[in-house]
Amino acid sequence: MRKIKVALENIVDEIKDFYDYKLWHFLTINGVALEDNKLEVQWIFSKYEALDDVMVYYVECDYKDLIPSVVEIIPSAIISQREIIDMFGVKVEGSEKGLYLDEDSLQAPLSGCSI
Amino acid sequence: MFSLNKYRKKSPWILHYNAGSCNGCDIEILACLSPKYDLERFGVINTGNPKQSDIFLVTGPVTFRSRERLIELYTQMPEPKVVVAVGSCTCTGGVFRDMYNVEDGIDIYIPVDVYIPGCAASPELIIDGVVQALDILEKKTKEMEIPFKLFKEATTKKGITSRRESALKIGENDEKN
Amino acid sequence: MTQILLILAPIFFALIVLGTNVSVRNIFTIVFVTLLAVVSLMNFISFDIPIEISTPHYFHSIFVFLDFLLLMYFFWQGVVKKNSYVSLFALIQIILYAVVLILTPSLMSSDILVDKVSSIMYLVINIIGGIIIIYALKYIESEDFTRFKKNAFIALLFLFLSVMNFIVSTNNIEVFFLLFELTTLFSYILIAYRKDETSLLNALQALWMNQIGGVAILLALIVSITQYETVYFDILIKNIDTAYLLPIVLLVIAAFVKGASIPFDKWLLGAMVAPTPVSAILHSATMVKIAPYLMLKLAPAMSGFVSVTVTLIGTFVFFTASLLALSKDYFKEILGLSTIALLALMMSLAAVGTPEAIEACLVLIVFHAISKALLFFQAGILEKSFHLKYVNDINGLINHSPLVVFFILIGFASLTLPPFGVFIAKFMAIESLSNEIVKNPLYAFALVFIALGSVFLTLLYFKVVTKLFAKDVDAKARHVEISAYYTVPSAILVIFLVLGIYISFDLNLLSGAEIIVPVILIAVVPLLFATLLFKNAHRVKEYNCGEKDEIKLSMYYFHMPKYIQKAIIITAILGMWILVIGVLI
Amino acid sequence: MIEMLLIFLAPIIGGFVYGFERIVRARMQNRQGPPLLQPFYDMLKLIDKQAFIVNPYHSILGIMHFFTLWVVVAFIILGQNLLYVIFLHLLSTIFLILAGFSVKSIYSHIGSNRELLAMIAYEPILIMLAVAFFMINGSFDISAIRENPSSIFPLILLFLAFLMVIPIKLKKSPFDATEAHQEIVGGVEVEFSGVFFEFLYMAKWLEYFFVYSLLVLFAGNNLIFAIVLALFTFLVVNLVDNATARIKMNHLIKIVVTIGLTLGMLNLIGLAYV
Amino acid sequence: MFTSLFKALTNLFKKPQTIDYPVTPIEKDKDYRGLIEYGEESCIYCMKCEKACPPGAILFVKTDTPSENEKNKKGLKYNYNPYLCIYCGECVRACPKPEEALWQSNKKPEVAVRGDNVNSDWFELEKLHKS
Amino acid sequence: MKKTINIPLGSQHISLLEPVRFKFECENEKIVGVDSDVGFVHRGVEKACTTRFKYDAVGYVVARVCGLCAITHSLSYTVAIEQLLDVEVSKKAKYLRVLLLELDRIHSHMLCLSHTCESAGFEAMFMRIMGDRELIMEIQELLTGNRIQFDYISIGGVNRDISLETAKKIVNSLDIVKQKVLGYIDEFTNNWSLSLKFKGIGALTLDEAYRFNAIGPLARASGLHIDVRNEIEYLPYKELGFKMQTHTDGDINARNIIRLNEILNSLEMCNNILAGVPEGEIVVKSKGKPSGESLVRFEAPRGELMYFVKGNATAMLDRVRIKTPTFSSIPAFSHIFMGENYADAPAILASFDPCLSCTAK
Ligand code: SF4
Ligand code: SF4
Ligand code: SF4
Ligand code: SF4
Ligand code: SF4
Ligand code: SF4
Ligand code: SF4
Ligand code: SF4
Repeated sequence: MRKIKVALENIVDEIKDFYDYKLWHFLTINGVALEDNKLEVQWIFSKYEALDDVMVYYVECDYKDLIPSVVEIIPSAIISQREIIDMFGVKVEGSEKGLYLDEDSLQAPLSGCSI
Repeated sequence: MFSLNKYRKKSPWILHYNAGSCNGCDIEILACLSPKYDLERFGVINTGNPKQSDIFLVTGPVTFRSRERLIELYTQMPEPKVVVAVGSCTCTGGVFRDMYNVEDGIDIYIPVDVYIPGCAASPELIIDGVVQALDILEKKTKEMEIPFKLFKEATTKKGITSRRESALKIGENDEKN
Repeated sequence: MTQILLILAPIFFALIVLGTNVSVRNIFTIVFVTLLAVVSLMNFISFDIPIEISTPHYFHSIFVFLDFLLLMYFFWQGVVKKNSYVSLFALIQIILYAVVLILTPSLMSSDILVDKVSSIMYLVINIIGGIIIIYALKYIESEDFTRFKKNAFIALLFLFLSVMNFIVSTNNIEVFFLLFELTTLFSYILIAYRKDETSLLNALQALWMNQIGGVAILLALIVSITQYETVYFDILIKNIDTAYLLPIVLLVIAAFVKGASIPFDKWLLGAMVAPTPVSAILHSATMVKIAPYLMLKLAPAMSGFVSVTVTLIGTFVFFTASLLALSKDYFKEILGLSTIALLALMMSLAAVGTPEAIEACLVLIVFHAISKALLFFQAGILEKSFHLKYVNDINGLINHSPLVVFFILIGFASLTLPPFGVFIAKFMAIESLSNEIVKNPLYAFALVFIALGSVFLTLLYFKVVTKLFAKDVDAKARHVEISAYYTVPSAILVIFLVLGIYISFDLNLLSGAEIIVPVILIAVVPLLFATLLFKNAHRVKEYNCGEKDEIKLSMYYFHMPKYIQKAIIITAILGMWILVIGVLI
Repeated sequence: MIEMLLIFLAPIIGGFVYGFERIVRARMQNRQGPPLLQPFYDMLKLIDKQAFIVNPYHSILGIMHFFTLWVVVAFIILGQNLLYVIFLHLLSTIFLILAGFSVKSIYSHIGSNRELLAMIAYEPILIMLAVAFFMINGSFDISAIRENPSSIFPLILLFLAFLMVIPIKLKKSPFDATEAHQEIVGGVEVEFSGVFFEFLYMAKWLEYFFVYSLLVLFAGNNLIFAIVLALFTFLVVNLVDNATARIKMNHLIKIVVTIGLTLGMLNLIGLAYV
Repeated sequence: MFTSLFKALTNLFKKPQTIDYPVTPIEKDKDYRGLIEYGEESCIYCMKCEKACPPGAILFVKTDTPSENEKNKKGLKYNYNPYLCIYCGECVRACPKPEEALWQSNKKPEVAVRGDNVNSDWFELEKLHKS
Repeated sequence: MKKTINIPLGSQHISLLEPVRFKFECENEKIVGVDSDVGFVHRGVEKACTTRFKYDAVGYVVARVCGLCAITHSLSYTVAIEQLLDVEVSKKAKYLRVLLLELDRIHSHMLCLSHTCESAGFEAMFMRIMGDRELIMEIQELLTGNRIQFDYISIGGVNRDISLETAKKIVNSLDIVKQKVLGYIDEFTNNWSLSLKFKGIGALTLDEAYRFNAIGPLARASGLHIDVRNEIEYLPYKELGFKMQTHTDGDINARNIIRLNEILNSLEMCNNILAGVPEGEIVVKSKGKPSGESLVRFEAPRGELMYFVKGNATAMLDRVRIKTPTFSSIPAFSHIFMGENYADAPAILASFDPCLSCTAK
């Protein structure tokens, strides 16, 4: 697992440069709650037919930051984006919430700050 | 007049609803229909249609989003009907007990007649449960059974009047007549 | 003399109606219509042998004059309205007509000949046509015309009846030609009555298409005079030589034109832009009924090849028109195509020519007229009272007006189901064709066409009917009052339909049980059950997979690719050519 | 008298056929299957159930479907006009279709639509069948057909076409798209419940009676042959049911219309020439 | 298609695969993971099982009538809810005296009906346990 | 004049075992638009794994994310923890893990195939496959004590050993299953009604498979070479005879064939394992508390399953992230429905073998 830290503003460009859809398989977008109300967002890729070659691009950001969308580059990321919106209560460009949670569910269950 | 009650237990048609289970019990229900266990021996037909069903097989601990559907389907089933909770998580919440998006067990919403334990409930247990349900079905009256709890007001608030409520109200009126 | 009365009285009525005010006009019209109905009924009852009436000589001169006038008018209209087809056909007709006048036939007969068929046609024309006129009284009031134009509309309808009465009485093909062109003229005026762009275009289309029929008649006249020395139907048919059927075939083509068979169907569909009573009168009682009438007249002369080919073409059109109708969404258009289909069926039945087939054809003519009038009434009501034109919009009409739904239902049922007349006729059609297959296996095709066509028609009707029941999600039940001028004529037609069931007994086709039992069982028993069972039934909402979102319901539509439509037209034209060339050979 | 009895018992006989068929189907799938009387248990239970209605038209039309079908069967037993019987049967199907359309349920609508389309496919074959019997027996009367000797050989092609109609009418694979439990939850019948569903359920039994009584017409006055024919057909239909998947509506129409109509036409033309 | 036709035909004359359960009972393998059983005498009240159980189907609750076992100093009573248990066997693996104090038998659990108060009784216990 | 109708499929529907809602926008019965809601089964497992359960119990909890590939879930989690704890699992345990994993794949694929047939209206085939599947279920019960929830994997190894005679019994059953599967292959390729229902229906092209990041049998049916068993080294797949199965058509039929071939391949692997189960301990005791991050991928029956675990040296974990196979295929399958006939929708859906249970967690 190779992890590369990127600044939030650059993430789309970085992924655009890196992502070759015939070479890399997009796994998912992952969020990890950090201390001090910070959030780590990871974009995870694996290489086709390579032994354990997983590439993780990640950013550290605040919950109120607008996370840029990669749907232009990776159409199937749309559903992962919706998921992190639901689970962390963040905003992602061009995606709406409501994948899992009802109005009276616990909102943003995985975010560090809600607890 | 001869009693029709005894025929209820010879022709139990089932409706299956998954209220958030892990599929483990669902595939065991499917396995019950398979040649080895063959529930059709008891006259069971999996109708998939609440209006023609007698036994309501529910699996899963009732997630928030399935609460409404659970009650909707329940009220669409004609009396007499029997509710069977299949699997530990359906009876009491099982391993999902206390998770934030589940209610612990379906009997918080609707009256359950038979609880089948097991995770996953094995086909034999499910058959045991269905046989148990048949006896209960025979004894039941045609009195309307009302869900314990309706889903939160939030749906009515938005101008969509909940269908279940209207169904229930009409049912009540009918009883008065 | 009742016949003469039937021809002349409407002209007189028309003149009276022209100058009156609304209430007087309405009363007069109702009285006149009643008179006509009574007279035609008397004529029918007292009828026993064919009546021949000779006409004075000056009569012919008037006709020749009128004819030329009419053709010139057509020509002029073509020039003014810049439609070259119209002028062209008018010109051809003028020339051909001149040729006809130059030729002198030697065998003479009487000009007016009223037989059994004619007296039945009188009934249809005067009673059904009359009811349509009554219906039109109210309808025309809601149009945006001047007083005079409204009255003129009623007057025109009366005139139309007169012409129709005449056309089914005449024995002279020359006179027939004039009257034929006169109906064309009326349809032209009536279709263009709203004077807007599409009306005019469609009227012109109807004009030139119908003139093709005129040309065919004139050609038939020429051939008939040169070959058989006569201009009279009865003589022509009596002397007919099976080897030389050209005049008959030409007349048949004229019938196809009037009957709007594919490929001449465009004009009738175009006629939809006219006020609905026009459609009603064109489709049910008048105009198009000339086609089967003419066929019936020619039936004895048809034989072998012509008979089979005409039957095949007719049944083919029956089948394809029903198929085409399935892909339509405009209520009147659906009715129109089903008219075309049924007319084609009538024509082919007439062409088969066996007594049962002819009987079937007559039953079909009568009951089709009643049912179609009824349905067009409803189309008019939908348009005027509900502002609905498309089948897809009539969702849940039953919540607004059960009466209209009832009428539509009866209308469609009478076109498809036992024990109503049209069903009986179709039944007879199949029976008579089954008898014929043994003589000519090609009738098997005709049979399959009929079988398929009637299934398609049933499908079509019920496709519409189902929409009536389907409740729209957000429809609020609001009842709409419907004028008695609309409902009473409809009700009368329904009564006719019900009375008509007696026909089924009369024909000895089905046993009494077969007619009565289903009616009772289907209508009464379920109602009893329903009232018993509904007491303890609970109402619930529909099953929707446990969800409760709104659902969108709309009908299946059948998409008819362009190439299939083309193929149908080409096949039909080919059929006509085969008919003509086959006869020439 | 015996006819009256038969008319009265027709649904029950159909019920037995249905029950037997359920056992046979289960055995073909290597299962034990329900008891023979299962359809009757179902029926008695349905009477006992609380009845739900969606709207009155819907329920009435369902009941009318049942009664019309019963009348159809009665007329067959009484030996009436075959063509008429076929048209009346069409009427009963139309009631069902209307019932399907009279509710606001999408599955019901799709089911009705499919039922309509299926009608296009099989009605012409039935009509041709009637015509063919007419050509052979000189009458549309079923009693006449039953008095004459077996006509299966001259009508062999139509018999094959009719074999294709049976699965459509009895809702069996591969031609059961009108009911399609897994897609549209039974189609037309989805909104019926309790007693009202029972009418539909019993209509299914009558449908069995209808189909098999048309089938034995092929055997004419030969009773033994009739029984053999019915058993043979029963077996074939069930075997095919257990060896095929449900095909789509458009395939159904294509197959039945092209093959069925061609067979029927060939047979009719053949009859005309012979 | 013809093979399946043939298969259907042969099946028709074969004995069906169906086991006529419940008339003919099905023997459970000795390793079947069924009910958790408890031997009060051998328990040492270490509460490891309670801690290990993922859904919390074992509860030791104070009662007035505790067992005679001298290890039971706090007066606890073992409670087990088969309708909550997921039959994972983790408690048995956690137990220091498996097969004596706690073991997983191959018995099927029983089906309960409404009168058995599967949930409400247990809720009481849970409340007691918390307090 | 084109009017569309909305046809719902779910959340409760006879052809669905799980609640998922599709709303098909159809012209006649041709699908022109799809709207889906997959969140019905959301229970909150991810959060519960970090707040309610200690790290050693989480394995049993995540198994209940999905009943069909429970073993893969518990294994993925366990391997992730083992990486954090630096536990080296014995070879025997690895072999047994693969055995269970492949048995699970076989029964899951059989279930999927039978369900696809059922959705295509072929009840007899459903019964046939379900009947034969019982053989596998019996094996599983024999090995683990439960038919569905195996609870077989423990941190450091497996919970139960396998005896010689069980192994022999299993080999016999597997032989029977193999014969049956060969029979299915014949049926799926030669039955005309199935080919009408399956061939050319619901096709996903190779390029689309790449674009939508398809995984599992879905991707392999389109010719995309992706199989995590080929990309990992924590399990000895290579030496057990794993072969990747691919097809080029991408339609339902291709997916079925892929599944059938995978069953054959899995059967072969199981036989290889049973032929030579190595000697050794089945479980290694672990020490310490997990700390650090690890990311583990496994091939579940439906494709790649990913676990991301972050520990902080206490008994409670910081984060458990489960990326499930069906979740990744959702964009691909909303796309495939476009332009298909509604009558095919249940079969297409079943051929994806979706498991919403894990999708929503
Ligand atoms: S078709 Fe219906 S009855 Fe048959 S197995 Fe499937 S769900 Fe059950
Ligand atoms: S009881 Fe267990 S196996 Fe059954 S659904 Fe619940 S968690 Fe799954
Ligand atoms: S989504 Fe809408 S159309 Fe679909 S089932 Fe739900 S309510 Fe019905
Ligand atoms: S088997 Fe598992 S769930 Fe049951 S009591 Fe033991 S640890 Fe708890
Ligand atoms: S783990 Fe064993 S010994 Fe300890 S309390 Fe539980 S049952 Fe008793
Ligand atoms: S995994 Fe397959 S069988 Fe199970 S619910 Fe999903 S689609 Fe149905
Ligand atoms: S994500 Fe794919 S399937 Fe979904 S709308 Fe976009 S293109 Fe279509
Ligand atoms: S999709 Fe998820 S729940 Fe379904 S089998 Fe795969 S991992 Fe299990």
